[in-house]
Amino acid sequence: MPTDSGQATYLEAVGLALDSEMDRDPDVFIIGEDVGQFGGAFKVTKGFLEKFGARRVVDTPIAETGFTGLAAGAALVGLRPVVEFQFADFISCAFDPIINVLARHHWRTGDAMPVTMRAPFGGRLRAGPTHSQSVESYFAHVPGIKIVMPGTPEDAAGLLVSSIRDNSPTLYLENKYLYRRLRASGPLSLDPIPLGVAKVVREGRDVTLITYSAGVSQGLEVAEELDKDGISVEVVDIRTIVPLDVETIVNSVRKTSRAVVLHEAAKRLGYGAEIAATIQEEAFWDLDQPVVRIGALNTPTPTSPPLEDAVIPQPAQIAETLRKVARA
Amino acid sequence: MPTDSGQATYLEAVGLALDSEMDRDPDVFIIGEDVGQFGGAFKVTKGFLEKFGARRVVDTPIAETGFTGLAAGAALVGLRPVVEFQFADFISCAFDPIINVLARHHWRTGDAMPVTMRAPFGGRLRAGPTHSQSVESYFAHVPGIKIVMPGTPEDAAGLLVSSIRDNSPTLYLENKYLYRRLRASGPLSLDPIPLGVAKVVREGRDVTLITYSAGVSQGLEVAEELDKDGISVEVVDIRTIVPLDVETIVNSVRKTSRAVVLHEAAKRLGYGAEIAATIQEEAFWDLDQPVVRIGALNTPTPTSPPLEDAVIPQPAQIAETLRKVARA
Amino acid sequence: MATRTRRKPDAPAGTAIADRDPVLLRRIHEVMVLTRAVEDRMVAMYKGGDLLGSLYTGHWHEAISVGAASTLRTDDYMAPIHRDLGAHLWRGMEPWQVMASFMGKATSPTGGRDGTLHYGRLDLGIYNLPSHIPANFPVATGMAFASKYRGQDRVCLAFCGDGSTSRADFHESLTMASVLKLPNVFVIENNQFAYSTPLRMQSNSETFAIKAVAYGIPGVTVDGTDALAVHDAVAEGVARARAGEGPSIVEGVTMRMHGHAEHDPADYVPKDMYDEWSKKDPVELFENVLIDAGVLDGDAAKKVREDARQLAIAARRKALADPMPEPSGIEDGVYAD
Amino acid sequence: MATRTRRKPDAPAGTAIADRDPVLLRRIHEVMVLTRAVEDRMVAMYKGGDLLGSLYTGHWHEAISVGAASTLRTDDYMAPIHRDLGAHLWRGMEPWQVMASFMGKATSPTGGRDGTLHYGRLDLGIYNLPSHIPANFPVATGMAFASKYRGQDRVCLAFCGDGSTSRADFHESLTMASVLKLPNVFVIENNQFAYSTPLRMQSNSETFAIKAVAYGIPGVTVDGTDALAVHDAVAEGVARARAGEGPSIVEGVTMRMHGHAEHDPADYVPKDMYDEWSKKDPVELFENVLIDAGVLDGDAAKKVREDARQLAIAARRKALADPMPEPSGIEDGVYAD
Ligand SMILES: Cc1ncc(C[n+]2csc(CCOP(=O)(O)OP(=O)(O)O)c2C)c(N)n1
Ligand SMILES: Cc1ncc(C[n+]2csc(CCOP(=O)(O)OP(=O)(O)O)c2C)c(N)n1
Ligand SMILES: [Mg+2]
Ligand SMILES: [Mg+2]
Repeated sequence: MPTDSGQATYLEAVGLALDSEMDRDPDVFIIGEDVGQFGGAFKVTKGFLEKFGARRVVDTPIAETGFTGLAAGAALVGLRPVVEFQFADFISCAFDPIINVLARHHWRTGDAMPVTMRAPFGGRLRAGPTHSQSVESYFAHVPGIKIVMPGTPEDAAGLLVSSIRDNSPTLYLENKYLYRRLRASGPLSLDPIPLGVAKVVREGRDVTLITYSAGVSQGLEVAEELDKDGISVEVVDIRTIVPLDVETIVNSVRKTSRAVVLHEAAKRLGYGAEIAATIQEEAFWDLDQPVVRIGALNTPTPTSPPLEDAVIPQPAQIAETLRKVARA
Repeated sequence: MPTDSGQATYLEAVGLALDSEMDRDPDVFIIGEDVGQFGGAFKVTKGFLEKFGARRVVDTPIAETGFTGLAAGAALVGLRPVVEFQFADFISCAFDPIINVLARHHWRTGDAMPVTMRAPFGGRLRAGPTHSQSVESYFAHVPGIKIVMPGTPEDAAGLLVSSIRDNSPTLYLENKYLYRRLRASGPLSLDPIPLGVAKVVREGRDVTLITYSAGVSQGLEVAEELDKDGISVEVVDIRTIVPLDVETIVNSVRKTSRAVVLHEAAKRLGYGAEIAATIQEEAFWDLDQPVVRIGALNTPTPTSPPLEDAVIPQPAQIAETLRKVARA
Repeated sequence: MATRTRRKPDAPAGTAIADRDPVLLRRIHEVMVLTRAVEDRMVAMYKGGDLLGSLYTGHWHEAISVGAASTLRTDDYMAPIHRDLGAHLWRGMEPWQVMASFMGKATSPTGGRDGTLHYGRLDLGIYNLPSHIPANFPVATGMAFASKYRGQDRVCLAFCGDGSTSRADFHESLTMASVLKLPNVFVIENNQFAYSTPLRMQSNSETFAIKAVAYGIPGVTVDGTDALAVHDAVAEGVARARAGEGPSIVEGVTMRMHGHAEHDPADYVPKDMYDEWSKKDPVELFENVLIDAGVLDGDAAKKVREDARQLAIAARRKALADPMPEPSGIEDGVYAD
Repeated sequence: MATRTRRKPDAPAGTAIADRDPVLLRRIHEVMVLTRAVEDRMVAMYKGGDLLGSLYTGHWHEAISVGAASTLRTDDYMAPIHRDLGAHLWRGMEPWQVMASFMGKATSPTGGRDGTLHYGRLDLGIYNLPSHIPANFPVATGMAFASKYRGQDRVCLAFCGDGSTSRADFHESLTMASVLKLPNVFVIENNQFAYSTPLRMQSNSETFAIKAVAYGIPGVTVDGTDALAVHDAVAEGVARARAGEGPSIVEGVTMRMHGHAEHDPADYVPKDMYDEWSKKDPVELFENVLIDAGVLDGDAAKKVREDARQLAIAARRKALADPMPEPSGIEDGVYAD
């Protein structure tokens, strides 16, 4: 069981939020592979079995379609399941129930579908093509799923609380590279943070960097660097990619007149495409430069470090792009 | 067995191309639900069982993961499977093998993976949320799959031939609304049409409409209408959405300075997002207006006619948008 | 691992009937008759162009759908599939609502957002399935899970076809339900075909019930044209489930007497199969059993049929008169409040 | 539907051995010993920080992987999973290539694009699987399908773990293979755990072999620490498949003696399970059988072990010295020419 030391890691923030929602609401339960005695592959639910018992901490067979569909049925009759996918990559095995059962059900029928799907995603752990995927684009086109991608421990906590309380299916994507690399700056609040509200995490004048998840800390670091060269970067953390807070993005771009979108997912039809298309639709006359997208190359994520580093966006490339757009 | 009367429908064009490839290459076979004696839900393979026998026209259990994975294995050792999904909606049940086995295998190993996946998709048949899906966005982000979306009987034939001969997995999406509504203008050529090459299907001066599949005939009709008002629309049929022929698109936009993207899929992260983002990246200084996207509303596809018509792009809306962009 | 084959209730029909609740028997008969009447009416409506798309019927499935549904308490859950109009009607779904669904009317359970066979009402404990088969199976395990989670003894009954047993959803939900000992009964409606494909091309197992062995649960095959045989087998499964002993499978063997849907002439079905099976009309068979046992007399049976016919006619009238939905607000309800 | 349990070859070890090809027996022994030596070496490499990520080992799986692979002709196909180093080595995969895979080296079978357990070589008839389990099963049916399509008598052998049997891929591919009568043998490596989860929480069936009933095919359970028992059972399945009689299942019962991967201390495993199973080292057991039967003498056995150790050391040396891949060209090969 995580305890809030005042410096919770991103991983602990997820655990603390889940723990507090399970404390608060007896209808919340966690289900997935090895979430019980083992505490989950990444140990988010360590101690949960002892605290909440096997009724509410449900180890499953390796059956992603089965347990995702089960969650849907349980949610329909009033429970609030939290489904853990061991790696986000395996969510492909539940793609069908997610898009055809969970996502569409409320719109078809009016029945609530309060399922939260948690999945550790992303690269930089040298885990290769089928353990490093960014999965948000598989789902962002599908009507009916909210997609939450926190970039800080604070947001990880508050957004998970909101996801669990939401009556729609939410896909809550945890960047596993951040798990033990980010710490909260102070004691963690477990108050809900509303879904669909972006946050300007750094004010700036010359260019707006729109990003989410690991892009936030990465972007902030690069922004500090560029500051030394007199380039002032505004960083917008969109936090939930669906629904998208277009207003905050557009307001920032109106101010800076330049925009770069950053994510770890492959560029082609990555969520940056939606953001870039929207910005130019909404703020065309304010743009001094085209919106530039930074994403991974359109290849799978390689395992070997020199290859993975060549595929996934690196700070130097981000800095270079921001510099170019700001100065063009 | 379809015969080319000189006026083949879109449906017959698919059948004729498949038939000729099966004639040409004994390694090509068709596999799917009810493709044998029944000739497929839409009758594309009518007569194939009689002609080619059960060895090459393989009826399967209802097992989309199973038969898609089977096709992958058969392709690895040199066969050229053509997989039919009964409705494109059911491809969700094979999402996992498609993205994790078929798409990534060649890049990981160098082994060829010549699987063609055929699937009738799309709306306007009053078939509702789980029989009307546009599925291209589920896959367009994933590296390694070519996505082919013909808008005419001629392209349906030539692009299917190329898809089958391609050594990569191809997702060949047949717009089922067009099946019996479009006819070839003359005898059908069964020569391959290269994948990744867009086509300017109508020259124009004032605005470029970039589209594919059913959007092509729809767009051409609207363009004729607008011509009467003195608005000259250039229509670009991209034909394969992956790989995308950026050059043809950008050249057209450079000429007209205005661009509208049209597809039947929901707008959010529809392929229009990729196209719009790319146009403004590549041709920003040539644009007189923001690129506008037309797609379905971000809801599932309703069944009831007044509802479906409100959700899926209609000619009036397309005309209105083109007019506005052209005249702004 | 009790997997066995049971064709008819062991006791001679007469004796068995006498020991049963005549009200329940007559209600089963009524709903079976109504199911047939509504579907016959809808076939006419399909032919007459009243419906939007195709029509999926459950002729010869009445004994399975009503026989099974009639074992449930009103607070139990149900996850039917496209041949189970009888089960819907048993739970209180209105015939006109079903017609409205096939017509895309505003009064359909989904207000015209979904249509055809995609109706269901959670207020009646009925899950409304998508097209993907059998997506209702995992959902059914979830409803059963919730019952167990809350310490309730509600059961969830799920139906699927023979062909549907090949899919992921079947296997993964049976695995989940058996490992977690969930209160489910899974009814397999073996109607000899999956669309055009005959049984032997869907599954290589001796029966469908025998697949229960793979999950360590009971499986039983019954005559799916015999409402009492189905009722008894499902009742046993429901009792087991309610007692916390876990899930089971009941396979009902019948025939799909129409095409896959009405657009399908089904000329792939050997004619002699129809000839043979036409002798086994479940509605007629059950009516005769009740008449023979004196639970029903000929006149009463006739009245049941006439009432059903009138109800179906009235339902059509209402459904036809009902309005089509308004498109305003179509973007609402993508997310739940 | 022959589903049965067979623990040991019926004949006393001595007799049976005498009737067998000593060259084959010694080769099986050599590859088992080599498998152990390479994995022990890789465990040391993992601890010493030589590897990129975690390490999946197959200790106590040697009898299954080598026993099964040794039934194949060189033109047969194989779709192994993460505990099957022995099967790879049997087919000619080089130990240094496997190490290179766990190190992300340019010389790995994927040139460092994929890594860890994701190695394989189609030139050796070995499918290279993704992480998703058991994605190799449907692929294995495709390889078998191609053999049948071409009128060849090649067989495809596929492996998966106990936990993997719960998944879509298992069920749908077994359904496909049994309906299409494909020349497959499916080996289930029952090692008591799926990651941290014990058997009873993965499956409710009595054995894994008995799941064969759901597909109407033979299934047999053998002692997975007994190389000959595995070999014989798989050989029977291979012969069946080759003769056109369709697929079958062989379950080998063993124990996962390390963590799921080396990062996993596996403290969820009851200590007495390790105590009990440590007495059943498949490599030692098989060596003793061969020595007792006079197929091998003690000195020869020692030499086999020493040769394996040296080979593993040399493999490590080569893999360590091999270059990391160059990123140029990383975008090539997304599509095949
Ligand atoms: C995943 C999926 N694949 C294909 C279909 C198309 N389809 C609808 S019903 C059907 C046949 C179903 O056969 P069976 O399960 O035996 O039920 P029956 O219609 O015979 O009652 C098929 C192939 C579907 N609905 N879902
Ligand atoms: C679809 C999918 N879900 C989850 C995982 C994560 N995972 C990898 S191995 C494993 C356990 C496998 O157990 P089993 O099949 O018994 O094989 P074993 O590792 O015991 O040999 C799990 C859960 C995966 N690889 N694929
Ligand atoms: Mg059927
Ligand atoms: Mg295991």
